[in-house]
This record gives sequence, structure tokens and C-alpha cells, in this order.
Amino acid sequence: MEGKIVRNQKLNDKYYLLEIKCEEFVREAKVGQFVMINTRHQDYTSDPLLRRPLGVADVNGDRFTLVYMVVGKGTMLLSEMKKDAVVSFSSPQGSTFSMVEKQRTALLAGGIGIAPVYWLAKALKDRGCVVDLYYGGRTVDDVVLLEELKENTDHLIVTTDDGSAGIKGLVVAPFEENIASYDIVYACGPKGMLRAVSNICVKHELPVEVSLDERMACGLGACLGCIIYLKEGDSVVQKRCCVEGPVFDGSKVVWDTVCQG
Amino acid sequence: MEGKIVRNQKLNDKYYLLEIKCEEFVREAKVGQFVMINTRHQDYTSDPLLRRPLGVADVNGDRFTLVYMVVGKGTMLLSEMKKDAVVSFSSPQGSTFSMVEKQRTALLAGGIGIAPVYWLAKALKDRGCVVDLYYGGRTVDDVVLLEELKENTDHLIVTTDDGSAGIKGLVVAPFEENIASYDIVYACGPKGMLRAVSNICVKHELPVEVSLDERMACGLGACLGCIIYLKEGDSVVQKRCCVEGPVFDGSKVVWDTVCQG
Amino acid sequence: MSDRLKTTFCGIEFKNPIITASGTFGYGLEYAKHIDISKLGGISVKGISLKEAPGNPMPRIMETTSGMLNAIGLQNVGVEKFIEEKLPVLRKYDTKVIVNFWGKTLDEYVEVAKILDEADVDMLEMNISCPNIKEGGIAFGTDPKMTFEVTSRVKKVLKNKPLMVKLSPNVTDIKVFAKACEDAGADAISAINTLLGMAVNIHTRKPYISNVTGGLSGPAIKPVAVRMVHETFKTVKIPVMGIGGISNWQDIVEFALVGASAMQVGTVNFVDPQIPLKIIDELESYLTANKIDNLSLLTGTVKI
Amino acid sequence: MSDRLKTTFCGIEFKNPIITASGTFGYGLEYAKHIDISKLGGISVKGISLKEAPGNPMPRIMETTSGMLNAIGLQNVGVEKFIEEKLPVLRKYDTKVIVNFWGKTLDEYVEVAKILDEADVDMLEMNISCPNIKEGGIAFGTDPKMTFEVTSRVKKVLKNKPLMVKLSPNVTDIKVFAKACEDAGADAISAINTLLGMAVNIHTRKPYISNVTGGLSGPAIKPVAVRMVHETFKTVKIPVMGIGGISNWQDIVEFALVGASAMQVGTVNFVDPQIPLKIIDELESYLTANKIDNLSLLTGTVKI
Ligand SMILES: Cc1cc2nc3c(=O)[nH]c(=O)nc-3n(C[C@H](O)[C@H](O)[C@H](O)COP(=O)(O)OP(=O)(O)OC[C@H]3O[C@@H](n4cnc5c(N)ncnc54)[C@H](O)[C@@H]3O)c2cc1C
Ligand SMILES: Cc1cc2nc3c(=O)[nH]c(=O)nc-3n(C[C@H](O)[C@H](O)[C@H](O)COP(=O)(O)OP(=O)(O)OC[C@H]3O[C@@H](n4cnc5c(N)ncnc54)[C@H](O)[C@@H]3O)c2cc1C
Ligand SMILES: Cc1cc2nc3c(=O)[nH]c(=O)nc-3n(C[C@H](O)[C@H](O)[C@H](O)COP(=O)(O)O)c2cc1C
Ligand SMILES: Cc1cc2nc3c(=O)[nH]c(=O)nc-3n(C[C@H](O)[C@H](O)[C@H](O)COP(=O)(O)O)c2cc1C
Ligand code: FES
Ligand code: FES
Repeated sequence: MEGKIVRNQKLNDKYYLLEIKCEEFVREAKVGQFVMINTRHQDYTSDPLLRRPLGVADVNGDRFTLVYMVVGKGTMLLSEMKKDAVVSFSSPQGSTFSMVEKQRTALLAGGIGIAPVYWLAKALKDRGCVVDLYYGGRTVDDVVLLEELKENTDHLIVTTDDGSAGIKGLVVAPFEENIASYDIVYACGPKGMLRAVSNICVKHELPVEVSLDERMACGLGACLGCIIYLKEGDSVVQKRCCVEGPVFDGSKVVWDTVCQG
Repeated sequence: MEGKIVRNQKLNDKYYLLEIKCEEFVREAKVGQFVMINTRHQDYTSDPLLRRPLGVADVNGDRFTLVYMVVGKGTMLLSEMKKDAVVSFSSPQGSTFSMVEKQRTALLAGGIGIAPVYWLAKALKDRGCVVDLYYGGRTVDDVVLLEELKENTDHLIVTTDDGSAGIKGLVVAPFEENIASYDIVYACGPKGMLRAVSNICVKHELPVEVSLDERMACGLGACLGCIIYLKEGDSVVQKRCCVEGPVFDGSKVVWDTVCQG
Repeated sequence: MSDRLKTTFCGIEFKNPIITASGTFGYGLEYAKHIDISKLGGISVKGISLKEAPGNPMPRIMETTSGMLNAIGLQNVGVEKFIEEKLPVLRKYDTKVIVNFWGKTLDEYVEVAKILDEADVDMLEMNISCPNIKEGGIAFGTDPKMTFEVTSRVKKVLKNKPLMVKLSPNVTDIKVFAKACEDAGADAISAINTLLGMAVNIHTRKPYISNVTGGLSGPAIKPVAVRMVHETFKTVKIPVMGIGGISNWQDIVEFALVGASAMQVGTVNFVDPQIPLKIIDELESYLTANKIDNLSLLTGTVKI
Repeated sequence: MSDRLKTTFCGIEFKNPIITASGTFGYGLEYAKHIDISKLGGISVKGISLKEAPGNPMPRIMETTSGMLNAIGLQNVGVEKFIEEKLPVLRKYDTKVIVNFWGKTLDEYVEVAKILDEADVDMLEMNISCPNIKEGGIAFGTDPKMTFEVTSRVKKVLKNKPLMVKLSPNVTDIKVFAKACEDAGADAISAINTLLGMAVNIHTRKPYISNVTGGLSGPAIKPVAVRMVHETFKTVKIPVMGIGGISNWQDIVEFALVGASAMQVGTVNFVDPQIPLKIIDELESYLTANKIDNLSLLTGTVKI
């Protein structure tokens, strides 16, 4: 698919918000899915080579939004793209968050994990849910779009490792305090955080859905580069993060096998 | 060195004119020299890898001009560069055309060979020379900047292979007819043309300087990738196109050893 | 579509010589919702073994400059499940099916080959060159005697299907291996598999790939592949399928010139699944514009 | 500049471990007007032979994806002229001089080594891995017996200078060659030279390089180089100089982690002559920021 860039807005030194116009994509996209985006400005160059996976952070009319952190070549190139430039990308890929209605939901986002959670918050609000968002980052620079998030949640609890915004500490702490208030939990962020959240939810017998990051080559299930191991009954089965994921039942993930960093 | 792009003007579907502001470069540049220019928009990508050699087509105040034909990755990338972008490049490299005064000069350019010849024409005019320019191309698209050239020459004779501009035929033909009128000959263009011009000049005992193209990696004399063979007395010696060239005495080049295409 | 791309390879008629490379196109079906796979000349499926194989631990892939490393470790569903579950669906598409296969032992190679020989597939591609598994694979592909032995043993049990052997680039002299295959009765050679490489994360100080080393593929390796395909072509009389870094129609022509009769497109399927189809269209246009009746007329015609 | 980059390699003190690679830096002097070559740890000069050598016919180079092919064919001024004309000028700069050398025969290798042993140079680098000349070079580097023989014969005549042997990546198992060098008494190993590659112009249908094949270098080959440096490091006790696709300080750290004690920067000198100096500065900053007292503390510390 292809689309025109509506805006590529710098949120701060690390984060960007990219809005792309593409009706076809928006029609197919579901909450929790991601896109494989071509970050090269010219198709006749080969470095970087592969497309990059980015979570769909929102859709609006015929536009969809990505929120990304600049970490390497691909995201650096993305950040240099200008309004009106045409980018190419896959159709929406992967599994989706469960769309419950009128439930009390806790959403946890760590750092750039906010991307798919942003849309999730909006979608759950639309379905009459109570939406509490626990949003943690290292510093004040790692918690973005706070105004918009406030509008789309019932409670927004921000934490930072250094206390430069919100509560000082890890994001799971305030969540655990309120855990009795929820019917279901959703999380996206660093794997250590997802593991902790999942363990807490299992202990409290709460359903928990996590969105996992894995390096991806194809993003469509062919290369087997993105395996996540899940418990299924007594055995462990292999799932592809790009097809059966990125959203998994957090209680089933075999955390010891999940790549670090 | 680095400079800001003043303009990157499309002359037609194949040719572009690039003007770059860089006083340091202009101060050093001499007629006939070339620049190794980085065509990548981002230094953190590696495709294309090497810088590209382009002849200096003019200097004006603190600016210098390149004229280039889009043939591959590097020149394609160059053509996408925007005004005000900063490009990096080497200092002016290579040998220079002989700056004669008050002589009757014939300049021959084939296709993109016009680049260094453009500045040469101006420089010779400034030195009181009579400057006749024979300028050939395949079609009308391959002869550019005719207005400007007319101003800087005494006679401008245009030829095209298909007759779509000027005289139909090869550029050496009208030159040979007038050969008696000249004291010295300069040429830049396809190797077949340079060989023909050199042979004619040798026959008529006219001095001839040719500017040769060779694939270049370093452009500064280190890699030995750009060898041109010259007759020196009874023996054949190796010269580097990037240091001892690109301008050579056409009567000395061992044409059979010069790469084709 | 004219006949300019029609290709006969080992007696099999491909509508065009563009085949998707093993391991980069799953079982074909993964791509069926993204492109019309019936337009492909053929599909070489992910390497199949006797029993289902779990592959290597994660992480398995990493991008490198103009290429990528992978150490999938030949994860696959096993030959039985492949034939029962994947093949019938894949067979609904109008494209040739090449089954890439491997074994941990000589006997396993023979066993899988025997089963596939009776299955509804067009051709076998024997992988003796996977750098990512400890047993089998690479060992058979880096010792000419073992290459000869596994090829002749497998060839002996095949009654119906042509056998193509896929060579490793991680050898001093690929010609020796090509000759060993031909001498052992192979019907064709495919080359190359991936180059053995490694990359380290300087922050964690750990290799990016859990297997430590992985196979390097993509545009970065094309010059090595072109050289090896040419060496192979000059050494043997059986046809050669060229693989390695192909990303556009110009690359297909380049591989044809140095001696490939058909080509596999690998890593760039990940870059954009449309690429093989784009290559087919543009190749057809090139041949038409240059009045070349069939791509095979270019095979091996490089001027040296 | 602190001592964080000071490197002792074969008993020689380099102010930093960044050395420009043979064939990519001429005789050093070509770059002297573009950068301050005194800032370099050392310079490995273009491969020197007994007699002046004319090199291969043109064309000799071609860019490929994130790399380049070259078949210069070891053109050089010969050892005598090198010592008389180039060395005295180069010696005016405060940097170590490594002389890369080669021969067509065993005797020529010994002869050149003998002469260089008496010259004002710091170290010898024996090239047994040039893929671009028919006689000598590669033959010595792809047969372990010949590697052993040429190394021990040369080592025997050297009285003053350490001997580093430069290995070819075009072999099935570089460990065998590393071991042969060590057993023969080599003081160090440098790896890798270029990968043998080929590229064809589809319009003229001729190879881009007159020699047909050429050596592939540049960022494209880095994963292969990293793997081979690591294999070499694990095999021998003598120090390893890492080469292949290095283009920034991160690459230097990566090579250190897998076992290189010093590194050569090659093709990217063409991309921008400033790169080696930039690497030195940024490497120093990295070590300072991470409180690593000396780069050598990282050597071979990859976590596997
Ligand atoms: C399903 C999914 C959704 C994601 N959503 C987002 C998002 O919404 N916003 C965002 O900023 N990031 C997201 N990421 C992470 C993002 O894909 C990487 O940050 C990005 O690929 C880095 O590319 P680069 O070229 O800038 O970095 P480089 O480090 O140069 O990339 C080199 C290689 O490593 C891979 N890689 C590097 N970091 C990661 C990572 N964290 N996860 C997976 N692969 C990685 C790249 O894809 C590439 O193949 C997502 C990842 C996945 C798998
Ligand atoms: C001294 C000198 C002066 C030149 N001046 C001009 C000029 O003023 N205007 C202009 O348009 N062109 C000029 N050229 C040719 C120009 O360098 C090439 O057209 C350009 O390098 C092509 O790069 P590319 O990436 O677009 O093409 P690609 O084909 O993608 O390039 C691939 C490789 O081949 C080399 N290459 C391709 N064509 C040529 C060629 N004709 N000569 C040398 N190397 C080539 C490239 O440098 C590169 O390394 C000059 C060449 C030389 C040596
Ligand atoms: C992720 C991945 C998985 C692969 N799996 C296999 C395999 O199962 N069997 C095989 O013979 N080759 C396998 N290969 C090698 C490719 O088929 C091909 O030979 C190689 O990638 C070079 O081609 P390319 O540069 O076009 O990718 C794999 C390659 C990749 C990138
Ligand atoms: C143009 C060129 C010439 C070379 N000449 C030599 C040489 O004379 N002797 C040698 O040992 N290596 C030679 N090499 C190989 C380099 O020293 C180096 O081993 C190789 O290029 C890999 O490093 P890189 O990827 O950083 O370039 C040459 C490489 C290039 C590109
Ligand atoms: S990224 Fe290829 S299977 Fe998931
Ligand atoms: S381009 Fe390197 S010597 Fe001329």
C-alpha cells in the first residue's frame, strides 16, 4: 500500500508522530495491529534494507497515525520524511486487542509502548469501558501526548524512573495498588515490564493481553524470524509475533525464552 | 569540504545544473578540475557508497556549478537534492586545461562533456582568445545551455546524431573542416570522439588537450583504479586519471588501452 | 504474457524463471494474501525434514548493511504435515512447487527424498548448505566426498522427480562441489546459499543472533553469488539456478549472462512482496524492447 | 588525547589501533594533503613486490551494493623505489609504517621480506590472499601447506621486524590457515582480505572488471569479516588485526569484542578521507564516556 504523509511531527528529541493518508489501510486496520513501513526515501537504494514494524497508534477518517522513537537508521530516515511525501507499507498485520465493552480496563504503556495503547484507549472508551492508563517512561521525554491521552482515559497515571514527570518509580507499582478495580489488563512496553505485569495479573487471576516486540524481516509469517513461545496445555508451542501476535495472552507467554533488548 | 545548494535546476529530462556555495572550493578550483561529491542524503547509509566525480562547469563569486546527467543511483540521488541542503565533497582535484592567451581555440564537447568545457570557454574568452565551440549530442536533449554558451563563444556549432538540433552528424566533421583556423584544441566527451579528435590534431600537428572519464574510487591518487596509459618517449607509462588527469595531452594517450563505455 | 519468459529447466516447464527462494517465502501460502502467487514461475518452499523441527532459539535475524543475517535453523512442519496440510492448498495455485529438503544424517536425506518423490511436487532441491544447524546441512556441503555421497544416495531412490542440489558459498572452490554433484547424477545445481557471518551488539556485547553466527543474504552478497554461479556454469553441463542478492530485473539478466537458466529471489521478498512480480513484468518488457525471443538465449553469453 | 587508545601490538606501540588498510591508502602520502596522517595509529602501504609491477589492465574497479569490486592487480613501485622514494617522506610523519608485501614465488616472498627487514619500517604484513593476480598471492593463502611454508621461510630470514600474515576469506575454514601461520611462527594475523566477486554490465554484456573477477570490500562484507576475525581469535594465541567493512567507531568496538587487538580501515577511506580520524575521535569519546581505560580491555570479550 501507499499513502501520503499528512504530518511528521517532532514531539521531542526522541519521539515523532507520523500521520499518513490511506483509506484502504484505515478500512482494514484493527486495534493492536502494526504496519511494516518502508523507511527508505528511494527504492533504488538498499541500505536500510528491510521494512520496519510500527504499531498503529490511531486512525482518523482516511488517515492513520504512527508514533515512533528514533533509535537507528530506519527511524532516523523516517524522521526526515517531509509532508506530502509518499511512503509505502504493508496492509495492517497481526493480531488485535480484545474489544471488550463496558468493562473496567487497565492499560499499561512503557515508553514507546504507548503507540498501540493510544488507539486502544480510544477504542475502549468508545465501547463504554472505564479506561485507566498507567504510562511509564525513563524521563519526562519518554511520556508524550499527555493532553490527548488525558482526554481519552478516565485516569492517566504517569510515572518516570527519575521522577521528572508524574510519580517517581516503575509503572507497575501504582497499577498493582489498584488492581482490584479491573476486569481486564492490556500492556505494551519493554519485555521486563510486560513480564512483571503478566505475573501480577496471573496471581490475581486477571486476563492480561500484551503486545510484544520482536525483530521482524517479513512481517507476514514467512521467515520464522520472530518466534514467541507460548504454553499450550502441557506443551510449549511456537507462535509468530507477526501473525499470531503481536498481541498475546500474557499468562501464556514463556517469558524466559523471549529475547531481551 | 561542504557547501549549501543554491539551486539544483532541471535542464531537461536527463540534465541538471547544480550550483553550490563554498568559497573555499572556489578559491582553489582551476579550469579542467573535478570534484568528488557525496551523493547520499544521509551519511549513515552506505548505498551508494563512493563519491562521484563531476567536472567543475563554472565558478561565480563564492559559488561553483556542476552540470550532470542522470545515469544511475548517484546522479539520481543528486537530482533529488533540494535548495539549501548541505552537500559534502572533496577539494578541487586533478590537472587543468592550459590557459593560453589571445589564441585561436577550438573546443569540442560531446554530450555531458560540456561540463568542464563550459568554464573553459569562459576562461579562454577572458584571456582574449577566439573561442569556437563544437558541441555534439545524440538528440536535441543532449545539447544544453545553448544561450549561455553562445554568449561565451565566438562561434557555437551544434550537431546531433539525429539532426534534431543543429547540423545532423558527428561533431568532429565541422571541426575538421575548419581545422586550419586553430592554434590549440580542447575536447571532452565520449572516448571514441576524443580519440578521433586527437588523431586529427596529431595529423595536423595541432596541440590537443582531452579531458578523460574513468571510474574512480578515491579520486585522489591512492587506489590506482583509474589508470590511463600514455606514451612517453619509447615507452608507455601509467598515469592516474584523478591526479595526472583528467586533462591529458591527447597526442600521448594510448587509446587502445582506454576503457570503453 | 508472451513466451519470452517460458523456461524449461530439468525438463520441467516454468512459465517464467522467477522462483521464490527457500526460507524466504514460507510454504507459499503466507504470501498468497499479499500477491498473486500464480504469477510466479515457481516456489521453493522452506526446507523440509523428516520430522517437524523447532529451529534455533531466538533471536534469529538481524539486518546488516544491505543484507541480513539469519539463523532460523530450518524450523519446519516435517515432511508428512507438509504433504498433508500445506501442499494441497499450495497446489491450487498455478505455479511449480520445488521442495527444498534436508536431513541430519545421510539416511534422513534419503528418507525425505523418497517420500517427496511420491508426492505431488515438481522438483526437489537438496539443501546441503545451511550454515545454521550443527548436524547435517553444512557438513555435507563443505566436504566434496560427502556431497558426492549424499547426492548419489538420494539420486538412487528418486524415480520421478528431478534433483537439484543447493551449494554453499562457504568453500574455497565451489567448482569441486559442482563437479561432485554432477558426477553423482544431480539434475541441476542451485547456488548460492548464505555466507556465514556474525554481528555483535556493542551495547549488550552479545551476538545479535543466538546461534552466534548466521547466514548473510541480500544485495550485499550479489557479487559473490554472480562469481560462483559463473564458476559453476563453466564447470558442469547440468543447468544452474542462480540465487543471491537478486533485487530487480537487471540482476536477473546479469545472472542469466553468467550462466543461470533460472533464478531465485530471496531476501527482497521481505523488503516488498511485490518485487518478484515486478521483476517478471519488467523482464518481459526488457526482452520485448530488445527483441530477445527468450531469456534462455542470454544464458552464459557473458563476453569474456 | 589520553592513553585509552594506546595499543601494543606485536611489541610495537601504536598511538591508537586505527590503521589504514593496504591498497586503500596508497603510500600514505596521497592522503597527506587531505588529512593529518600523523594522527593515525599506522598505515599499511600498498602491497610491495620485488620488482615494480604494472597491475591489471583497466577497468579495475566497480561499485556494488554497499561495497566495491577491485582488481588493481597489486600495481606498485617495487621494494627498492619504495624504500628510496616513498619511505623517507612517509617517515616524516609520526605514525607507524606497516609494509604489506607479496611475491610471485616463494623465493620472491623471502627476498622482499629480507630487504624490508633492514629498512626503516615498523612491521611487515605478508599478503597471501590477493584474489586478483594469477601467480602467487591467493595460491599461498588457500592451501594450508603453502601458507605454512611461505610463513616459515619468511620468518626464518627476518631478524628485526615482526611478521603479520594477511588471510583470505575465500576458504572453507579460516581456522586451519590461522593455525598454519601460528605454527610457522607468524607474530600476528590480519583478516580479512577481499571476497572474490564478479559483476557484469548487462548492456555491454562484459564483466565490469577486465580481470573478470575482483575483490569485494566495504560495509557489505562486514558480517563475514567479524565472523572470521572471531574464528581466528579463538584459534590462535597471536594477536589479530581486524579488517573488513569498518566504517565507524561502533564497528571498531564490534571487532574488538570478537577479538581484534587493532583494526584496519579500508574502502571507506575512499568514501571520505576524514573517516579514520573521525573514528579515532569518537572512539576516544566512547571509551571516556564508558570509563573504559583502554580499548584492549574489550578484546575478545563478546559474551557467548
Ligand atoms: C509489532 C511491533 C510494533 C512496534 N511498534 C513500534 C512503534 O509503534 N513505535 C516505535 O517507535 N517502535 C515500534 N517498534 C519497534 C521498531 O520496530 C524499532 O524501533 C525499529 O524497527 C528500529 O529500526 P531502526 O532502523 O531505527 O533501528 P536499527 O537498530 O538500525 O534497526 C536494525 C534492525 O533491528 C530491528 N529492531 C531494532 N529495534 C527493534 C525493536 N525494538 N523491536 C523490533 N525490531 C527492532 C529493526 O527492525 C531492524 O531490522 C515495534 C516493533 C514491533 C515488532
Ligand atoms: C573526471 C570526471 C569528470 C566527470 N564529470 C562529469 C560531469 O561534469 N557531469 C556528468 O554528468 N558526469 C561526469 N562524469 C561522469 C560521472 O562521474 C558519472 O556519470 C557518475 O559517476 C555516475 O554515477 P551514478 O551513480 O549515477 O551511476 P552508476 O552507474 O550507478 O555508477 C556506478 C559506478 O560507476 C561509476 N561510473 C558510472 N559512469 C561513469 C562514467 N561515465 N565515468 C566514470 N565513472 C562512472 C560511478 O562513479 C560509480 O562508481 C565525470 C567523470 C569523471 C571521471
Ligand atoms: C530467513 C531465511 C531463511 C532461509 N531458509 C533456507 C532454507 O530453509 N533452505 C535453503 O536452502 N535456503 C534457505 N535460505 C537461503 C535462501 O534460499 C537463499 O539461498 C539466500 O538467502 C540467498 O539469496 P538472497 O540473497 O536472494 O536472499 C534462507 C534465507 C533466509 C534469508
Ligand atoms: C582498491 C583496493 C586495493 C587493495 N589492495 C590491497 C593490497 O595491495 N594488499 C592487501 O593485502 N590488501 C589489499 N586490499 C584489501 C584491503 O586492504 C582490505 O583487506 C579489504 O579491502 C577489506 O577491508 P575494507 O572492507 O575495509 O575495504 C585492497 C582493497 C581495495 C579496495
Ligand atoms: S517476521 Fe517473518 S515470520 Fe514474523
Ligand atoms: S581514483 Fe583512486 S587513484 Fe584515481
